[in-house]
Amino acid sequence: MEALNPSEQRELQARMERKTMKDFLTTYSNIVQRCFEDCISDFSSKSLTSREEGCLMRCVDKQLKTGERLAQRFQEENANQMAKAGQGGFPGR
Amino acid sequence: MEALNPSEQRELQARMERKTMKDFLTTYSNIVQRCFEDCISDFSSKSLTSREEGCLMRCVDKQLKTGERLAQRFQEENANQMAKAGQGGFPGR
Amino acid sequence: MEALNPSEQRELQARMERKTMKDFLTTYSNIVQRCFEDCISDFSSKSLTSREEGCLMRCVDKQLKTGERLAQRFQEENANQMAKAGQGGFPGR
Amino acid sequence: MSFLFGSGRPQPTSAEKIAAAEQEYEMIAELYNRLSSTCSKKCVPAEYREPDLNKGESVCLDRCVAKFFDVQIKVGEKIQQDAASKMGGGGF
Amino acid sequence: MSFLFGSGRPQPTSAEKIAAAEQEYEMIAELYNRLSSTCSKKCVPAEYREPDLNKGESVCLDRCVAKFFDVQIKVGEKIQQDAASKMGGGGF
Amino acid sequence: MSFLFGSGRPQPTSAEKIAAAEQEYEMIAELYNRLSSTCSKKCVPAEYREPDLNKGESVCLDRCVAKFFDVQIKVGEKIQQDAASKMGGGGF
Repeated sequence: MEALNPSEQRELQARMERKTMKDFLTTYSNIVQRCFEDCISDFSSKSLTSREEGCLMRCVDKQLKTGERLAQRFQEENANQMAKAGQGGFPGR
Repeated sequence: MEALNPSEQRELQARMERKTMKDFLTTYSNIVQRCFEDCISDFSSKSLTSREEGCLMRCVDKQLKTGERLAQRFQEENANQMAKAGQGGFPGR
Repeated sequence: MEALNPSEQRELQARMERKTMKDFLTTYSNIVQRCFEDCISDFSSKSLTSREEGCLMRCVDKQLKTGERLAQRFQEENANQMAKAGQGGFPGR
Repeated sequence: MSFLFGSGRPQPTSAEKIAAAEQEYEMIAELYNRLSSTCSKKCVPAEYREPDLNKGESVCLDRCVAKFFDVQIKVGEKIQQDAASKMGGGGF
Repeated sequence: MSFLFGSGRPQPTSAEKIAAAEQEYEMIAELYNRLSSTCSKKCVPAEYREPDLNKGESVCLDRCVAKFFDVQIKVGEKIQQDAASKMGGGGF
Repeated sequence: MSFLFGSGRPQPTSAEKIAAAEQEYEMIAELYNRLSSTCSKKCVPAEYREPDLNKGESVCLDRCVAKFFDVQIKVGEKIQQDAASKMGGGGF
């Protein structure tokens, strides 16, 4: 890819920030949806039971830790691939 | 959030209209997909059986009513949250 | 719909090309995800077993053929609908 | 929908015309994506003993496409009727 | 988040203000879409013997909406707390 | 893919260069999103007895990431081979 000059980098930066904000919201929504689906199943009342609330808190913790671990491994693997691509070539790029 | 001036409001309005159109199409596609998945399972012929067609019509009705009810409750709850946020503060905003 | 003049057609063309690229990437990701979900279930090691690899190759083949067949039928049906719409009118348009 | 605006309406701008053409494309792409994921789940089972579509799977896909279009049209008609009867009838 | 920038910050441009309003809309639309698909799966079973929502389904939907808002808020609070304790506390 | 156009091709404009960088980002984000939803479903069961990942879940996630990259590459290679054999070979 061609190098970007400073003004192009600023424009790219601005777009990336909007995307990062959107990605954060998607992550948040994914956790809400997954933990709701996995923990909430009692609709005999409109308030959360203490059992549901316990499940929810553990679920959020676990999903956050899952996300951290996945992101770390992903970055490592991606860096590996990039390094290999420098020598050999990465299909799909 | 800062108030928008009239020309900014017009621009926002135009964008919202495009989104509303897109949201409508998504709702329509969701109903088609959900009712197809729930009602169509006979692939011994390419025409709909009368049983499938009956299921389909009831499904569409039920999904539309579900959507109306959810939208109404959603607006009420959202208004509640906004009111509370005015006093206390709504996490995630 | 109003006819587009040449410069409008060029602009539309450019946008369509970006979408086509995106559609291709989505198709690719769909195949990766579907075949991973269907073929990979052994996490006792980080390398693919030969059984998984066999399943994967057959899965990719089958998904590609499925895509080709669906695209062909889709185009035929869509052309049919367009022809009917010329006479009668296609709901949702 | 030009009848909604009458003949006094100004010509659409270039941006509007391109947006309309784009939207047409997006509707068709959306239809294809939904159909594609639904029919491949309905007709292609998750075991992969062979790389080819067998006869049964192929025929199932063909019929699934035909049925999906049918369903899409029937659902569209029903939604329009419901909307029309709500606007016109006034209900009770 | 204006406290992050202090009072010396220039006025937001039109484009920034419109983008902020749009994002507000998108957050609410996203919440609605997630809630809608989740609650309709939880409360409306896949058999369609009748075109109307019965009493049980209706009440289930109402409660599901209330619970979804609750969950959304609780999850938001928890994520903020965790982020705050990480920044401030230095672990353990 | 500059070899397709030869050396007479004009320099890419700023908009083109930014679009290319954006697309690179989107490809990686797409890969991460798919991997993330797939691996968390495969490795983290829907019961939440404890807030921490246990040893088995952690190791499963690590291996799942490695396998997902592997699969992504293998599928990419296969699709390219198939496309190449179709263009070059003329079938059979």
